[in-house]
Amino acid sequence: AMIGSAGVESDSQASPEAAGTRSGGTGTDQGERGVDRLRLWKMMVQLRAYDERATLLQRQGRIGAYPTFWGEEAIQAATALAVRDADWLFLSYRQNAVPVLRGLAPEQAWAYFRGDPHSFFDPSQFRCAPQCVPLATHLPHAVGWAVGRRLQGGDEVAVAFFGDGASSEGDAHEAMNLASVLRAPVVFLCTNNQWAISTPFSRQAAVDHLSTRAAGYGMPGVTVDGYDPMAVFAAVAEAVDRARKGRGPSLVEAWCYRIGPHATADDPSLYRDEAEVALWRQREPIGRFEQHLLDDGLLDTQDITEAHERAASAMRAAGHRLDGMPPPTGEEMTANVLAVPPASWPGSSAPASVTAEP
Amino acid sequence: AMIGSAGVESDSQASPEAAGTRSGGTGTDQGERGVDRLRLWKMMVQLRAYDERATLLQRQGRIGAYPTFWGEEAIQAATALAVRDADWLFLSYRQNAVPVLRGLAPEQAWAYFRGDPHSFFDPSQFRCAPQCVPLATHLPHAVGWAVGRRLQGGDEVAVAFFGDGASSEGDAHEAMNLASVLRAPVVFLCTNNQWAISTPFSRQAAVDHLSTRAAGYGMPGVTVDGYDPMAVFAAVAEAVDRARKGRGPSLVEAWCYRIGPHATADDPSLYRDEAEVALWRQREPIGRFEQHLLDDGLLDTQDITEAHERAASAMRAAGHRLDGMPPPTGEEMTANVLAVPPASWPGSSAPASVTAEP
Amino acid sequence: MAGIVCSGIRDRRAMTTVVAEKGDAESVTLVQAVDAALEAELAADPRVVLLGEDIGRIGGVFRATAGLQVRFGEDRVIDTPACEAGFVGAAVGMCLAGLRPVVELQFDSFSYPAFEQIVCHLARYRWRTAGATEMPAVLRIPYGGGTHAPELHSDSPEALFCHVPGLVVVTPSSPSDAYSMLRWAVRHPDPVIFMEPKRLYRSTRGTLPADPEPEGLPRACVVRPGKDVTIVSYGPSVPTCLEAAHVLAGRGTSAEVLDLRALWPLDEEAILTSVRRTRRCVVVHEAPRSCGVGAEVAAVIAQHAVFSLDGPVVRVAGLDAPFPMFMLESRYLPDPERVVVAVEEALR
Amino acid sequence: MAGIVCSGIRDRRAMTTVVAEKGDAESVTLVQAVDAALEAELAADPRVVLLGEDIGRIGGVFRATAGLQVRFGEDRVIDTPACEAGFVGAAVGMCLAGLRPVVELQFDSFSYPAFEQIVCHLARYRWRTAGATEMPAVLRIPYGGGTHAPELHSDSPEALFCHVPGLVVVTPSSPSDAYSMLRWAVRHPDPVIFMEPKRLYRSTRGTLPADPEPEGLPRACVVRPGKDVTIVSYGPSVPTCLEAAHVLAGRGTSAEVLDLRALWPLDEEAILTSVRRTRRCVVVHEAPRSCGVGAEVAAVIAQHAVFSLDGPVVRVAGLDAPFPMFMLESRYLPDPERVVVAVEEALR
Ligand SMILES: Cc1ncc(C[n+]2csc(CCOP(=O)(O)OP(=O)(O)O)c2C)c(N)n1
Ligand SMILES: Cc1ncc(C[n+]2csc(CCOP(=O)(O)OP(=O)(O)O)c2C)c(N)n1
Ligand SMILES: [Mg+2]
Ligand SMILES: [Mg+2]
Repeated sequence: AMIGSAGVESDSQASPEAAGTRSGGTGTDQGERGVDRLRLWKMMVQLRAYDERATLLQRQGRIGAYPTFWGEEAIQAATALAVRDADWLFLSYRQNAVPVLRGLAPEQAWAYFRGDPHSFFDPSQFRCAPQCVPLATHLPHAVGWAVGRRLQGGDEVAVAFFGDGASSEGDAHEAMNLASVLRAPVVFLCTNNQWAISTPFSRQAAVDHLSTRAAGYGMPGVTVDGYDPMAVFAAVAEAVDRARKGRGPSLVEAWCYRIGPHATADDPSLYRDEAEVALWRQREPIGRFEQHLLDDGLLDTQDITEAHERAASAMRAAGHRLDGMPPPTGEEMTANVLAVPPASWPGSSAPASVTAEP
Repeated sequence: AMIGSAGVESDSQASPEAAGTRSGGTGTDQGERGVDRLRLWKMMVQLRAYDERATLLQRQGRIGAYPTFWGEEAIQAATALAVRDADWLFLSYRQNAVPVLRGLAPEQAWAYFRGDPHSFFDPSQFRCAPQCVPLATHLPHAVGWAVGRRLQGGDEVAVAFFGDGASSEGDAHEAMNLASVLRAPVVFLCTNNQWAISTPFSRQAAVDHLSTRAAGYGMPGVTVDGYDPMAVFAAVAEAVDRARKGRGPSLVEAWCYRIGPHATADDPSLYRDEAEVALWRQREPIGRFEQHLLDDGLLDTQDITEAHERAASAMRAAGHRLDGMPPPTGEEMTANVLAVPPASWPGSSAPASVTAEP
Repeated sequence: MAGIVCSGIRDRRAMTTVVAEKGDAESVTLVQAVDAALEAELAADPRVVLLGEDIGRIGGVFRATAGLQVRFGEDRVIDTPACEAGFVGAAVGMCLAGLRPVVELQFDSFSYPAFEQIVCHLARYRWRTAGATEMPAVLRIPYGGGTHAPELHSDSPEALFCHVPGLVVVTPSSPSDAYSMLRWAVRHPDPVIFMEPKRLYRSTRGTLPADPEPEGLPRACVVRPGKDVTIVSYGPSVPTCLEAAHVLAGRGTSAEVLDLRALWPLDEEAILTSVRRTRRCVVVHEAPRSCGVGAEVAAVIAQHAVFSLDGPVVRVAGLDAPFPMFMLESRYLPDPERVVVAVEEALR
Repeated sequence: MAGIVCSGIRDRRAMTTVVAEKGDAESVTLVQAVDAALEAELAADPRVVLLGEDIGRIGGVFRATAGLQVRFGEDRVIDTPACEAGFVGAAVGMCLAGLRPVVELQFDSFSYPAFEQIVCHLARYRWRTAGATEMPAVLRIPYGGGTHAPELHSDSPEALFCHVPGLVVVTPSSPSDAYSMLRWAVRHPDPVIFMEPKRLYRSTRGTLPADPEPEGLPRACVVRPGKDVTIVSYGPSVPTCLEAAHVLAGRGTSAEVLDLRALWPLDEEAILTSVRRTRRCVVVHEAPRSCGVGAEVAAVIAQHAVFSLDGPVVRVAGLDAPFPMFMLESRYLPDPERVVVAVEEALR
């Protein structure tokens, strides 16, 4: 059964700056059930602006193939808001904008998609592991990191994002079992958008919800409406709180739909019905959330228009900064691979360390 | 909750010969709930004799390290009896005697443990895949075989044995999920003997029973008393029947205890309490089953003594045949690796195909 | 080694000048040749089945299986969940059931999660069953760089498979070879790692040879004859070497280009025959240098033709560093210039 | 390359004649040296943690971690479930948290299920984070044959790791090297694949050197000097080569035995210096021949010392076939006789 919004106190220590959004909106929100909804909304707006600009940059050839997350903003923003600033987020490629919520410059995030190593960042600076390409392989990292922090006396929690497709990989199972055996402070957050490239969820697993897997690991499992930021916030906050209190890992499934293509190169019309997509597009999270905020008098339509315009122009500016980023140099191919590189580097056909024959 | 004996018709087509035991016992069993209990008992007795002889052969240095399955006879015999002769069994090292139930000579099975390639056999001859060393890696084989047979119009079922330790491997998860998505006719049979070498089940998983994993794949899961052959028979027969009818895979957990060491080289006193072991040894399946058969008048004590003696002397003879088996030759190192070997074989430093320099 | 007849001398122009319509059997891309070969084998043998991620509805991310599920059904062209170890393991089980599975691993790096199944089972099952069970599976692996792909979508893991006993490793460098070698691979009784140079999927065109009569193992092929130096290469680097040979010809150096095609077993005879004639050798591949196929080629020469050498055996390879983010890939990949420089070193 | 000072000339007798009590620091087995090195590093640095299957209560199936859980607790000596990808991946995460994990993979072949984590993450994480995160993990892998072990317990996968960019691969051949090299590995900032020759765990004894001051990378070491031929080897094959050198000495051939110790990066300088002096070379290892470490050594020589060679570079290696069932392993493993024959071929 799907769970909707439920009340839970956020213990987020994140500063508005950390969210990387400028303040705005006329009303103030003392926090419905402790959630700063305006802040949450602004994070979603920022993600939307980032995503739409990235898609444009790809069309203009300024970046290569890009995996849009249009519609998954509620899951990502609510999760970022539900954790503490010191908690780490372990990301898949579709969460490539999450570090931006924690201060990474959008142009540096986009640089990844133009194949630029200057997109690489220090995870500890944003408490975000780099986006992971091989499905589910970052889940064991979250477990190891969480156990490691606990061993050092920390009380941080790790949240690991993964998809419905990734759930079929052995690493997802090994990570969840290992985490439950070690009672690691980890939240496994599955964005079930019902598609893995062209593979529908019905072909990925023989269950209605992946949260049913949790019981097999002795951990709580819940499915929430991934388009309802308050519901996601509540479920993640509860799981994070549980983990921080030493009561072990949880599995949260955010049920949604991949409204966009798998990536810009993909043509979904080959494998799914546009009518179905249209249905889900109507339910997209931002418009729906804004309606609530309007109803509650926290915003007026002008705030909304302005906020989207502000966010869009900020991203437009970031796009120009991207174009201005210097290209990488050849030396960077071997840079940072090893702390102690062999004398012969850059290797390949270079005989560097080798003295010529007499 | 643990499930005990439950009535189910066996659809086994296996002939007594296939079981490789000579008939014996005074009473006749028209079959309690369709199960030929005398036959089942004789299979267990044969397995016990095989196992105890193998342990002796190891002590005498006639074979190398050997993984005893003492106490797991009920699970293996009941499963072999609950399936049809054409159904395939996918085995782990601890089921090394199961092919013997289907006619493999004990000495050939033992030859494996003296490092003799003459232990290799044709799986189709005994409908048994060779014992698998890397944990859980044979589970995907069972799925592929089952799907393959169905594609060719067969109605055979695959039963895959694995342990509590193996359940933590990614391949176990990938196989169960793949099987459920493809509705493959597979029975996943977990022998949960509560130990993985020195690792207790409590350190292997954070659940009371591994059958709880089944729900996460949309398949039935049940835990039965692994020392009760009738209970194992009932659960396996039901799962096999379901699979054969096209209703997909099942997970059966046979709950027991690894009474012996992991293998002959292992010293369990380093990591577990002998008192606990003693408790479980009292519950061992053969004595218990014989008491039932005595109570029901199917056997008298003399039948029992004679059957064990017969089985023991048959195994003693097999031991002598093992000693008489010719050792492998060096050519066998490259034999059978490839149907089309390169001209240069046996490779290594041999320049065979290469003409000498002028 | 008996083997496929060499598809003959072929230089870069011959590989690229022909331009025609998509699907035209007279002129197809390499990826179309793969599709055509699979279609032919599916039609010829009911035991052939395909499995992998997204190979059905969309015909694979490269469209190498386009149209095959529609024609042969979901039971023979199987879309799997995302579980490489699971479906490669399933392919092993299908072989036990008498099928001939052809598995697509979506990209080079996604063969790594299936590594245990490949090494422990696919490569050893025939041996472990005293030759009673054949493992006629084919693992199709689109590999290599040059496609502006994301991280971990440009690896060249072929040498890893060459080091694993029990696997045959082959790679084509032209549409016609892709077609005949893949049809051969599907019929071959042993497991074949079929490395597909994804950079060449659409960059070159060729013709589909008449139905091959597969036998033996693929042999190396002289794609350009020469007398001053032997350039040994394979797969995606062959066009690069042909271009370098073209440049060298302009400078009066006659370079022979040998396309290995089979990486394991290696056609040692062909390598040694050519090198003993030219007395110079350069080996080119984009995979990392250490313990790569180039090392094996050089070692074979060092053991069996050392007295025939008039110069060092020079390797042009990828770096012993991760394949870079794609803005840098053109610097990582061997290009004609680096090959020319290496040849000059070999001629010193 | 700056590096560990060579632990000096050492021939087989010196490695075996000393016989003493278990645990006696003056004379320990190789497995005791491993245990002692881990104990020293656990005591020296609170960031060091151990994880693997059965390493705690029983101190590992080889007792290489005996007594460590009792002394350092279950939080630092962690028994894991049976999930190699999971706990190697967890080690990557521990590095992100600032720990220095030392992982035991129970046997060589059980590194395969962790292959994706090793190749995609352990080897690339530092690069992927612009050098901001170090991966000071050590993967301890007992490898090789000669122990009458079951199937898939005798593989030698070292060359696979040498071909993977981003990993340092080392292997000791004596108790003293095992001690100093492992202590170095735990302190090294990059991921180290520490291959432990399980055949030598208890067959040889040596002494524990005074606390090493780890720096740089291990270098090759001349374990027996000679002038007529260079025998290059490593790990479990070194005693075999020393025995062969002994036999050859009796026949008037002075063989130099070079123990590589570091398989990646290779100490090319040491190889070339020795071969240019002896002008002959034989490479010995038990791993399969194709694309093995021996191929790399031969290729380095063929590129940089070809004019110094007076004979072919001969490889003595395992077969390109699965490691056999143990009744046949003595025929599979390189023995002194095969090395002697190869040397005679190199001297032809
Ligand atoms: C180990 C591995 N296998 C295959 C791929 C290729 N691949 C990239 S995305 C994808 C689908 C993933 O779907 P899901 O996990 O649901 O995430 P989503 O794309 O929906 O966000 C696949 C199969 C991969 N990245 N890693
Ligand atoms: C992939 C893999 N990793 C590690 C091992 C080493 N190993 C052999 S048996 C064993 C424990 C298995 O326990 P379980 O699955 O419960 O089977 P049991 O021994 O109890 O029958 C381990 C870890 C292995 N065989 N395969
Ligand atoms: Mg998805
Ligand atoms: Mg067990």
